[in-house]
Amino acid sequence: MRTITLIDAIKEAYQEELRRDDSVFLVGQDLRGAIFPHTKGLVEEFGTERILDTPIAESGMYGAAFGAAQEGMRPVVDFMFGGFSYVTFSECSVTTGQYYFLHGSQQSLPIVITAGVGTGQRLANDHAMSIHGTFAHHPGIKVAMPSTPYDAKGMFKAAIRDDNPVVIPWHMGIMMLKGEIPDEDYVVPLGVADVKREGDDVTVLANSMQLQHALKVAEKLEGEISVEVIDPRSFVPFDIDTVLQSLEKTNRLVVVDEDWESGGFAATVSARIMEQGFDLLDAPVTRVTLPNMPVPGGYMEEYVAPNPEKIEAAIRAVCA
Amino acid sequence: MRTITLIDAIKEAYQEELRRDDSVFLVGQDLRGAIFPHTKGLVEEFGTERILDTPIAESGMYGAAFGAAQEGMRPVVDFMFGGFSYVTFSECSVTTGQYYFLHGSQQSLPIVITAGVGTGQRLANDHAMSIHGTFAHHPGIKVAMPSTPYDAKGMFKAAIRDDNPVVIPWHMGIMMLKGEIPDEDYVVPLGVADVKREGDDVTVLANSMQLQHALKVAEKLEGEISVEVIDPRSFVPFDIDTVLQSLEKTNRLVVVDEDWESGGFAATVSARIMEQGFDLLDAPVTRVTLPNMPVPGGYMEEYVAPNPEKIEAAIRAVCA
Amino acid sequence: MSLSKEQKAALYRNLVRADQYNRMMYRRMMQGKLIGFYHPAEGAIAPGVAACTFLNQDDNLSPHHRGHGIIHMMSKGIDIKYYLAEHTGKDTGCCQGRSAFHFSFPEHKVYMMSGFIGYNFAPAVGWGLAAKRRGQGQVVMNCSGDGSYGQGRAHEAMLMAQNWKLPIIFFCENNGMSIFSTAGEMHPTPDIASMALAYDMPSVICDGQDVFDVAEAVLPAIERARRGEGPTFVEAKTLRFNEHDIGTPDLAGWEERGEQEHQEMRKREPVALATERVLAEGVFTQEQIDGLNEEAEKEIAAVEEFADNSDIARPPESELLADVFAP
Amino acid sequence: MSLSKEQKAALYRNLVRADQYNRMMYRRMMQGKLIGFYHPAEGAIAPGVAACTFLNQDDNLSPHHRGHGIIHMMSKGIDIKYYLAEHTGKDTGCCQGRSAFHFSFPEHKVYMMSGFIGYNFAPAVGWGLAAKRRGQGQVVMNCSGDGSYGQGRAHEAMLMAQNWKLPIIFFCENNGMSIFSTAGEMHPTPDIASMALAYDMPSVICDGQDVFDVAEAVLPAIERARRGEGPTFVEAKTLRFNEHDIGTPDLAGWEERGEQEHQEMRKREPVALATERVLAEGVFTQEQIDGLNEEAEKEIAAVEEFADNSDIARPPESELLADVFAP
Ligand SMILES: Cc1ncc(C[n+]2csc(CCOP(=O)(O)OP(=O)(O)O)c2C)c(N)n1
Ligand SMILES: Cc1ncc(C[n+]2csc(CCOP(=O)(O)OP(=O)(O)O)c2C)c(N)n1
Ligand SMILES: [Mg+2]
Ligand SMILES: [Mg+2]
Repeated sequence: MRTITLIDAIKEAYQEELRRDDSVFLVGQDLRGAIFPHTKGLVEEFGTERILDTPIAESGMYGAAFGAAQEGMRPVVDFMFGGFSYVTFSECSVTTGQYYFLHGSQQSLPIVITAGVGTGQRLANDHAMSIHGTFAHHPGIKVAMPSTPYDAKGMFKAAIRDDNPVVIPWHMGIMMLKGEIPDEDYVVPLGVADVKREGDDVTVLANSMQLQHALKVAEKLEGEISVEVIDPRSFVPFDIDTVLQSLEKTNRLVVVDEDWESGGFAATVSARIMEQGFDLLDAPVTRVTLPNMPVPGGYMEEYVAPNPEKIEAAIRAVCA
Repeated sequence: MRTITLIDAIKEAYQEELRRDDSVFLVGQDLRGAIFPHTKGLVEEFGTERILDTPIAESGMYGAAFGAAQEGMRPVVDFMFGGFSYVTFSECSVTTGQYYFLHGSQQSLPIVITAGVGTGQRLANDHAMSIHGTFAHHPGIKVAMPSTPYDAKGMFKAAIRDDNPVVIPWHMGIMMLKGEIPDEDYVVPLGVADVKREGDDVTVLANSMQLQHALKVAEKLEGEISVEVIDPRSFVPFDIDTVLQSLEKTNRLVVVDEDWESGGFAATVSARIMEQGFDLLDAPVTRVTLPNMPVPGGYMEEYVAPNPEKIEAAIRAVCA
Repeated sequence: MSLSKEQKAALYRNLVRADQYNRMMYRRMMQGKLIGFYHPAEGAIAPGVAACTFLNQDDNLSPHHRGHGIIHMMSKGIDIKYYLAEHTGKDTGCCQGRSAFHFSFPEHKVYMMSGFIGYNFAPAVGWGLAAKRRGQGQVVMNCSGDGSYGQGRAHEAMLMAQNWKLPIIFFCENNGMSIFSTAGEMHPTPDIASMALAYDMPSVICDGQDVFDVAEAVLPAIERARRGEGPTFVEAKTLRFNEHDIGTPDLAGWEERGEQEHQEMRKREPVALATERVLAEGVFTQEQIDGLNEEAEKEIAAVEEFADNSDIARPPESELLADVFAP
Repeated sequence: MSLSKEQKAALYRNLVRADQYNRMMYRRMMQGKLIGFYHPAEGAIAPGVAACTFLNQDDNLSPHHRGHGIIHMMSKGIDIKYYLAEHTGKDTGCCQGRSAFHFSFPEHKVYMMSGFIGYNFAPAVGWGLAAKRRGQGQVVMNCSGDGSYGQGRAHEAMLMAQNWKLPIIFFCENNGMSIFSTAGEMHPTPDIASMALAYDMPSVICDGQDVFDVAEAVLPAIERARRGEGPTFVEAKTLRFNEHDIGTPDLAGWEERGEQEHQEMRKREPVALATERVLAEGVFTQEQIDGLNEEAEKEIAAVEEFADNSDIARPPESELLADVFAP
């Protein structure tokens, strides 16, 4: 096993899939020069056709991926920051999500959409917002986000091999997080949650940078409250069974989600647990999310966003 | 009291506000000729500057409203069909929602965003999708939708007078619904729910065309199950108190929402009731929503979308 | 460029078919036998015929929404019965009756429809890119109206097409109208083709009422694209004889388009103009023309029969849910 | 058009200030005394100075993100201390320390910033519309880079500006780069101004290293807009001496921009070029120039002091939540 960073794990996924399958290519802005390290040096091996930079024209750029996917290619389109996907949102949400189903489920659309997201850089709303919840609201698109280097490599590979559009952002707050990965080829299937830590008293569902926060809190509370930490990994499809199983044991759930309270993934989980696991609950499902305000930059970001203190408080509240 | 259609009620709101306040204007495509009846003939009274048609260029069109609002005007921007707002989504969601707050809450942005939405025309996803849930996910924007002619006129007036951006779509399925409205000037404040029918056994929260469906079902069940029907009217801000009060009495809640199950407004309501009203519930909150598929057109639309049969089944299930 | 007799014959034959298809759709919409809406193409059928009659099966086509793409698709050799079945909500429809008015014939490289005007521009870039990489001379015929060039997407696609020398024909069917708005009000120059100047892209303007003139403009553009020399902007000036879509009034701005405008327009009816010419040039005799009309009638009767005899698509919700994602 | 001595003096003075402001920002970013990022403007300060020095307070300005708008805003007479306070996360910041790098001076009609390149085009239409309706000769100075013209939004805004004859100056600061990409690769013609041809919009190209040349190009465009004659496209060819933003490597494509390129560029340093000219033309003596530099140093020291002496903005969440909507 080697120890590498999350961003390098994504890069390895790119390299291996680009080598494995000629139809895979990356399209975005300044990928050749590498705004983020995961595309650094790729152009030297794969050339400018497969590491394709476009003008600052997100619709055209996304269109290059969309049309090429219809032509049997397997594009990965990189929006740099997640919020930039909104610049071409009719294409990357509605038109993408409806393409397969509405046109008679005859031709699949293997596009991977990625970008850096999340708080921690103090860059404020348009550079910090999450996108997984918004995409999960639009049917026909798979949505996932990795929390560890191992998952990152395996999930990006799974996404590239998937015949459906997959939105898979990565969180800038953990891009340098290190972890072990095997030397062999592997994928982490989309739609399978992962119990990242076992526990008995309360279940915490958390993803990406917030998963790392949740693990820290679980460790801190060890001996006092036994916390099971589950990483959904995918939001669409969402592996609710793993959560329900955990609730059989813990009967308490905290959902941590770095997205807004209103309309975010955490609300969907809570509503589904209400419907499918009401009798398992000893306390109401509690959410730790972004409050309903544009993500402020500057020094406010760190206490407005979900953080270990807020997660700990929520755990204590549901266990009280 | 006069009896008029919902679409004419919106037109009256436009007329009166255009007369009252010189800074109000409408901008969109083919408003002068009137794709929908609510703008018919307005150009004759108010001229082409205040009933402003643009090229098919939604970003520029929305920009005309956005920039003019910064200049102290009060634009109403009409996207024709709700889905078309996605064509300029970075502007009308992120940039609009963050403008006031992120720039230090110094200058408000009085824009009204409207469009026809909803199922019933068999036009399929891009012409049928709802937008209220998506906008309610993005902070800094008020979101509301009328269910009756009375509410339509009063809420559009309130929206135009509000200093904040307000998204207020109207449902094509009830555009010809008739109802009484008074002759005097009135507004229906945003953020206040309305008990449209009182009942004791179960609360149904429903809006717009689905509110009309819910009322029909409530009537049908009279004598058997006593159904209280609440119209949220606004999604942001959302008047949860009226729902909680109702639950004190009924202890059962069905949320009907013509939006997708995943990430829609119904999920947010369910999650909030979980947190704020858990002890009031005798049964889990149940949702009747669009299933997570692109809205099909053709003959499937009517049984895939929420409808009276599905609402009745949900009511019976929570009361069982 | 001058057209061969065979080329003229093929164009004329498709013009006759296009005209009848459009009339059939109009009639069915009025009869309540179509789902959704229909944007009639009367007066504007020549551009699509000329743009698509000589395409190869493996060329990409994005049909114009006017006439709901039928003119373009039938000219490219696509069997319309599956689209009519779709448009009537039948389970034999090209999208399994789910889409109302969307078309999809991936095996003919007509991939999609979307309700967003200008939707065609972004994917066209990807099709052009794929065609260029393949290097087999495929072209992308990207058809849309004057109004669609208001969209910023048009700029982005033309920019990238010219940067990368993609084999795309930006085929603008300029009927001078978008719904009630006139091109004179919505575009600052007399020709939408002025946009090509921004990119130093070659452009050509032709008479969209004259199917042969359009073909003479479009064929060199196709050849140029096949040779790998990049995109061309082709503008066909055409007319919209009817209202925008059935049910909306026929206005310019907010006033009725007058009787006189209609009379002027109808002097330039594309089938009449072409008939005069094929007779004069001896491409067809009147008898042959009658034969073509009969053939088209039969073809369309069969298409309608197929649609009408198919079952309404009403799959259970669970079946639909299982079809949202590819396996 | 020839500039008066007073005009030249005003331009030169602002050029000196702009240069020092940029150096201050660069230094602070390196010292960790700025939040977020900084896109240094060295080599590219003349266009913003020339575009904004003669604007009226009630003209709209959308500053270019390069130099984070400081050059443009200070030239328009805006006190930069509130922006520096913002950029350091302080509660005296122009956005109450919430925004990291966004600016907002509504009383000077600098409304906003957004992180989306090309964000300026859509609102500029609305500002232009409001100015036109008011009819008081206000203009909109819409500044952005060559790369921003890739966005479809640029097309939509120019189209509508020309349709409606809005008083907008599309001021393109073409430094030949967007992050690592060269304009040569991303735009198909040598000039971004070629886009103006699409709309038959007047355009002018000027030497962005020469503040006087830019002013000579931009002033007639402003006058034209004030007279109600519509938009003009002004392209200033300029240079980016540094990396795109502090921390990213200085690449063209994926290779380092060479020493030679840097040496060539620096021959055209805008302050040096302007100094030569003001001395030669007797606009300023060397002594006066030293005085201007000292003044600027003092101004900037005071700005930094204000920011550094302000408190970090850390309002409680409840206070922030109460501020999301206007009352
Ligand atoms: C994004 C978007 N905006 C507006 C519309 C409404 N709309 C449908 S057709 C049309 C006019 C199209 O004009 P043009 O491209 O010239 O084609 P024509 O109908 O004249 O053939 C408009 C505005 C739409 N479908 N999508
Ligand atoms: C919509 C969007 N896409 C991409 C980016 C990333 N980005 C930030 S600055 C920049 C380059 C801008 O180039 P240009 O407009 O020429 O201005 P310059 O930086 O060269 O002065 C890019 C691509 C962004 N901020 N927004
Ligand atoms: Mg048209
Ligand atoms: Mg640049």
